[in-house]
Amino acid sequence: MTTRTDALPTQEMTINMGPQHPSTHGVLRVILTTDGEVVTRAVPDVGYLHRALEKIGERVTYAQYMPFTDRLDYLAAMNCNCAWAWTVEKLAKIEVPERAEYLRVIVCELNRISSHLIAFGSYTADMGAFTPFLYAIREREQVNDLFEMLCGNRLTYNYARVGGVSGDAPPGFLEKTREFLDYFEPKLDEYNNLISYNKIFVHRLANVAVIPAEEAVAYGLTGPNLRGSGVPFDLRKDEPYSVYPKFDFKVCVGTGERGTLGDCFDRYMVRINEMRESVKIVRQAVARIPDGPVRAKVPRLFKPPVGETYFRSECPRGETGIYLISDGSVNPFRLKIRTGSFVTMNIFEKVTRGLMIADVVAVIGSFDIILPEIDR
Amino acid sequence: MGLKAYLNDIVEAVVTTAKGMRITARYGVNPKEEVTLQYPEERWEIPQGYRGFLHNDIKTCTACNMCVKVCPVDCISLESVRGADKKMVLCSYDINIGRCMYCGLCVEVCPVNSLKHTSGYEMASADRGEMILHFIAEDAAEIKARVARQVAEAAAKAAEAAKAAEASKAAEVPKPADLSAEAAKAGGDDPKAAKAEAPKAAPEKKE
Amino acid sequence: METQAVFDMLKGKFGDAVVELQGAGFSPAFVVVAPAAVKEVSRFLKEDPALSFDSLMCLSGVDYKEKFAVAYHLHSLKHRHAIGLKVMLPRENPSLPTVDDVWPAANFQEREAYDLFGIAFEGSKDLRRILLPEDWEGHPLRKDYKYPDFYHGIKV
Amino acid sequence: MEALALSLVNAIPPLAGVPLWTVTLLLMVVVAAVILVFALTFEGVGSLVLRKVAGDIQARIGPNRVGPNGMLQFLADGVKLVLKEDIIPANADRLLFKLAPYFVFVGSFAAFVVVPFGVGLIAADLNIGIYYVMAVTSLVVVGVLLAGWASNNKWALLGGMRAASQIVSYEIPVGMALIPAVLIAGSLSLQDIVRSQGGLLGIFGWNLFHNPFTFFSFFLYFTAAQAETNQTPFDLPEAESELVSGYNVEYSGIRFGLFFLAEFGDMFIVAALATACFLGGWNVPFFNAGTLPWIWGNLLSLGVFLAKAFAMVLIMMWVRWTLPRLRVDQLMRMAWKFLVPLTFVNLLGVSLWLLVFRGKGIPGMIASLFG
Repeated sequence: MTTRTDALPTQEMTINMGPQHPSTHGVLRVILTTDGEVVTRAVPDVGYLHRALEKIGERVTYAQYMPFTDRLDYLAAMNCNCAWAWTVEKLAKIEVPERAEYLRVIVCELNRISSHLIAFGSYTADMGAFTPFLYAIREREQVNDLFEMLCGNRLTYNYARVGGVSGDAPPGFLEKTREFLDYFEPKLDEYNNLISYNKIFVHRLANVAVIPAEEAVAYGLTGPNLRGSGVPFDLRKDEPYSVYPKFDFKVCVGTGERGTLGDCFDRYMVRINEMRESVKIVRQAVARIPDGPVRAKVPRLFKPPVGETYFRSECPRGETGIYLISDGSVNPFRLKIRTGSFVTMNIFEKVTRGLMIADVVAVIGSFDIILPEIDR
Repeated sequence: MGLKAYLNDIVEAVVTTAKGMRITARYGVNPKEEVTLQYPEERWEIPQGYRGFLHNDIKTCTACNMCVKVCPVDCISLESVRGADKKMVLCSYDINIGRCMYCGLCVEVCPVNSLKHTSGYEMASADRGEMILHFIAEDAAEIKARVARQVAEAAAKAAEAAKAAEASKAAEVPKPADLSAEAAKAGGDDPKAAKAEAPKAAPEKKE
Repeated sequence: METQAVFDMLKGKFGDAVVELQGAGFSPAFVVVAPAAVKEVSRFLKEDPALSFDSLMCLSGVDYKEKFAVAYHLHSLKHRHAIGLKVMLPRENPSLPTVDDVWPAANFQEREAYDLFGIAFEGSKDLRRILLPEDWEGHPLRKDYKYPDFYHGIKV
Repeated sequence: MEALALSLVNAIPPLAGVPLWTVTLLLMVVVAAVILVFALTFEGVGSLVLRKVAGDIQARIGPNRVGPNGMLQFLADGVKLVLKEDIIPANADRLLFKLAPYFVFVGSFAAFVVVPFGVGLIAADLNIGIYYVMAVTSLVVVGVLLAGWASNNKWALLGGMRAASQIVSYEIPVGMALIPAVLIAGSLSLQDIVRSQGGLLGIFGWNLFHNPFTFFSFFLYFTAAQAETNQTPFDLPEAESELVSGYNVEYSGIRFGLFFLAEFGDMFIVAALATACFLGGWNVPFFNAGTLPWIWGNLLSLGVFLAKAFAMVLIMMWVRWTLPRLRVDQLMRMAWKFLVPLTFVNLLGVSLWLLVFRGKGIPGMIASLFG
C-alpha cells in the first residue's frame, strides 16, 4: 500500500491509541506503529479492567458467583448469567423446569438483540454516523425496560439461578415482549436503509480486514466473527443446549455480498441478521412457553459432586466457555472463563497489518469486543 | 474501472444517501418520535420488584445473619446479642450502599422478608460515610448494655424463681416441681449468656 | 469419535507419553499427556484426518495444589467432537512447549496462563504478561498466592 | 468604502474638517464590527440550531434548559468557553500554538467581507469576490496545520495533515464548480453574479436552473464545499472516533472557541456562496428589491438572502447527522477521481452551452419562446 522512495526518507511513528480513546470500546490500548496513516503494526494491550473474576470465583459460593457473571459482559449479562447456571447445572446434573429454560432463552435472545444493537450503534458511531447509535440506544432501552420489569435491574440482571431463574415472569411481561418484537422488527429494515447499505459505510467496511474461514477457525474466533467468515457454526444449533432445539431459526453467515467473504461488512451484517433470527426465537418461545415452576430444588448449601466440566454457550460476542473444577466443597476449586472477545483479540495484530488508522477503528468495531470480557 | 461502474458508483452513492436522509428527515420532522425523559421533572414508572436501595425492617428482622453470609461483596454488617427471651437482638445493622451491587441475593434468602429492595435509586453524597445506611439509630454499645442489663435482670429473676422453687421443693409441692426445674435450667443458661455478653459490652461502653 | 477411541489411538501412537484417561466425572474427558510430548500430540490431534481437532476452545492453567496442570479443550468443526487434553506439571518451574504454532488461538490464552499461574510456554512467539502489569509480582491464581499490600506505593 | 465615506462627509457637514482617510478608517472599523457581531451571532445561533437539529433527528430533544426552550444555550456555551482555563501543553510550540486559532478564525471571518447580504449590503464589493473568498479561506489550512504541528500531539499532527491535504485537494473542485456562475455573470464580483440571476424569471432565473450543467455544478459545489469546511461526511481532520478530536485536541478555553466559531463561520460562508452563485442570492423572486426605498429594499433582500443561506446550513446539518465518515484515502479518491473530473466536465459543458446558446439558459429560452 505504501511506496517509499529513498529520496524522501520517512520514519515510522508510534502512537498510543487508548486506553482512553473514543472508539476502543472501553479501555483497550493499542500501540500503533504507523507509516503516515498506514498501520505497520498494532499491538493490543489488554488488562486495564482486570478484576480477577476467576480468583473471586474461588472465594465465593456457586450461587454467590452469579452477580459477578453480570460483570463479565455487561452488555449481555443475561447470557453470562445463564452460561454460569448451565455450567453448574451440567456439573451437578440438575434438572431445570422447562418454563425456566424457556424464560432463559427469551432473556438470552432479548439480551442478544440489545447487545447487537449496541454493537451496531457503536460501530456506526465509530464510522462517523452518530444518529444510528442513538436509534439503537432507544431500542435497547425498551429491552432494558423489559428486563427491569422481569428482574428489577436494567444492566446487571442477576436473573438466572442455579436450577432455574430468580422469579417467574410478572403478568404482562410476555405481552410486552411481543409488543416490543412487533415494534422492533421493522426497525431493522430502517437501519439497513439508513446506514447498512449506505455507499460510504459499505466502502469503509467492505474488503477491510478479511479473515478467511480457515484462519478464523485456527485463531479460535467464535460467534458472529466466525460466522462472518462464512463458517456456519452456532452452538445453539450445533451443540444444542437448553431448549434451543425446539426453535426454528437460521444460522446467519457472512456472504461477502459487498466485498470479500470475511470482511468487516460481513461480520457487521451477521449481527444485523442475527437480531432478526433472535426476534424469531423469542416469538416462538413466547408463544409456546409452558406453565409450571421456574426453579428446581437446590439445597441452600449447594455442594456439587467432585468433577470437571466445560460448558460453552453462544453469547453475543462469541462462545463463552466455562471450565469449572469442583472439589466437592461449596466454592468452586477453579473456574476459567473463556470469552469470545479475549480470544478474538489474538487475531487483531494479524488483521490490522497494513490497514489505515481509520480501519483499525473499523476492525475493533467489527469484532464487537467488550473489555470487561477480555480482562475479566 | 469502466465508465459504467464509475457512473454506477455515483448513482449508488446519491441514492443511498438520499434514502438515509429521508429516514433522518422523517425523525427530524416528527416531534412524536422524541423519547427523552426530562428526568428530574418526569420519571419513569418503577416496576414492581425493582432492585433499588435495600431496606431492612428491623422490627421483623431476626438477626439470622443469612444476608450477611450470602452477600458476595460483604456490604451488610450486623451485630446482635442474645436477649433475655433467648432471641437475638440487633445491635447494629448497616448496609454500605456504595459497595452494594444490588444483586438481590440477600433479599432472596431473608427468611422473614424483612430485608427488601425499595424503589429508591437517587443518592449523592460528598462523603463515603454517608453511603452507609444505619438502620438502627441507637448506639450499638447502648443496646448491648441494655440487653445485658435485661439479661442480668432476667437471670436474677430466674435465680429468684429457682430459689423460690427450691424453697417450694423443700415444701414438697409436687405440681410446680418440673416447672421450677425448667426455670432452674433456664436460669442456669441465662447467666452464662449474660456473662458472655457483659464483658464484651462493657469496654465498648467506656469508649 | 469417542474419547476412549481417541485415547487408544494416541496411546498406540505415542506410547508412554500418553499417561491416562480421565473419564468419570470429567466432561469432556481428558487425555493426560507428558509435558514434553504435548506439541507432537497436539499436532497429531489437529492433523490426523480422523480426528482433525481444528479449534482450541479453551486453554487454562490449573493449580491442583500439589501440581500445576494445563488443560486444553479441543473441538473439531469437521467431525463435531470434543476432547480435553491435560498436561500435569511440577510445582517447581512449570514449563511445557507452546502450541501456538499448532493453533494460533493458543497465544493469548498461554500468555494468560503464564501471567496468572507462572507456567512458562517454551518457544512461544510472544510470552509476556497480558492481564496484569509487566512489573506485577507473583502469579495470582496460584493457590498459595499472597495478596500484596502495596503496588507502587498504592494500597491494594 | 471611500465613496461611502465621501458621501457621508457630504451629508454630514461637521465631518468636512476631518481628513477623509480617518472617516474611511472609522467606517471600516464600524463595518468590520457589524460583520463580526453578525458572524458571532450566527455562529452562536448556528451551534444551537445544530444541536437542536441533531436532537430532532436523533429522536431526542436537544438543549432545553438554558433560557426559554434552551434558546440561550449558546450564550452559556460561549461564557463557558471564555471562562475555561486556557491550557498550553508543556511541550507545545508556544508561539505557533497561540497563533494557530487566529489564522483559522481570521481565514473564516475575512470571507464575510464579500458576502452580498443585500442589494447594497456588502462590506466590500471586490471585483474579484469569488477569488478573494477562495484565497482567504485558504488561510484556514495554515492555521489548522500550525495547530496540528504546534500541539506536539500525534493525533493532532495527523489531524492537521489530513486537514491540509483535504482542504488543498478540495479547493480545486470548489473553484471549478463555482466558475459556471462566473461564466454566466461574466464577472468575479459576487454582487454582479447575484444581479445576473435577477430579472423576471423568478426562481428560474437562478443559475441552478440555468442549464443542466449548472444544476449539477451546484451539487458538486455543495459536496466539495462540505469537504473543504470539514463537515461530516468529510470531517476527517477532527474525526472524533479516529483521531480523538484531530488538530484541536490540545486546545481549550477561548482558543478552542475560536476553532469552533471558525467552523460555523465556514459553514455560513459555504451556504452564502452557494446562495449567491446558484440560488439567486438576495434576489426576491418576481420582484426587484432595488426599486424599493434603500432601507426596505435592503432589509427585504437581506431577509431573502439569510433565509436561503440558513436553509442551506440546515441541509448541511441534515447531511451531517445522516452520513458516516469517509476514510482518508477514499476522501482523496473522491476528490481526484470523482469531483475534479466531474467539475471539469461540467465546466466544459457550461462553457459549450454558453457558446452555443449565446449565454441563454433553458428557462430564458422557454420564456423567449412565449415572448
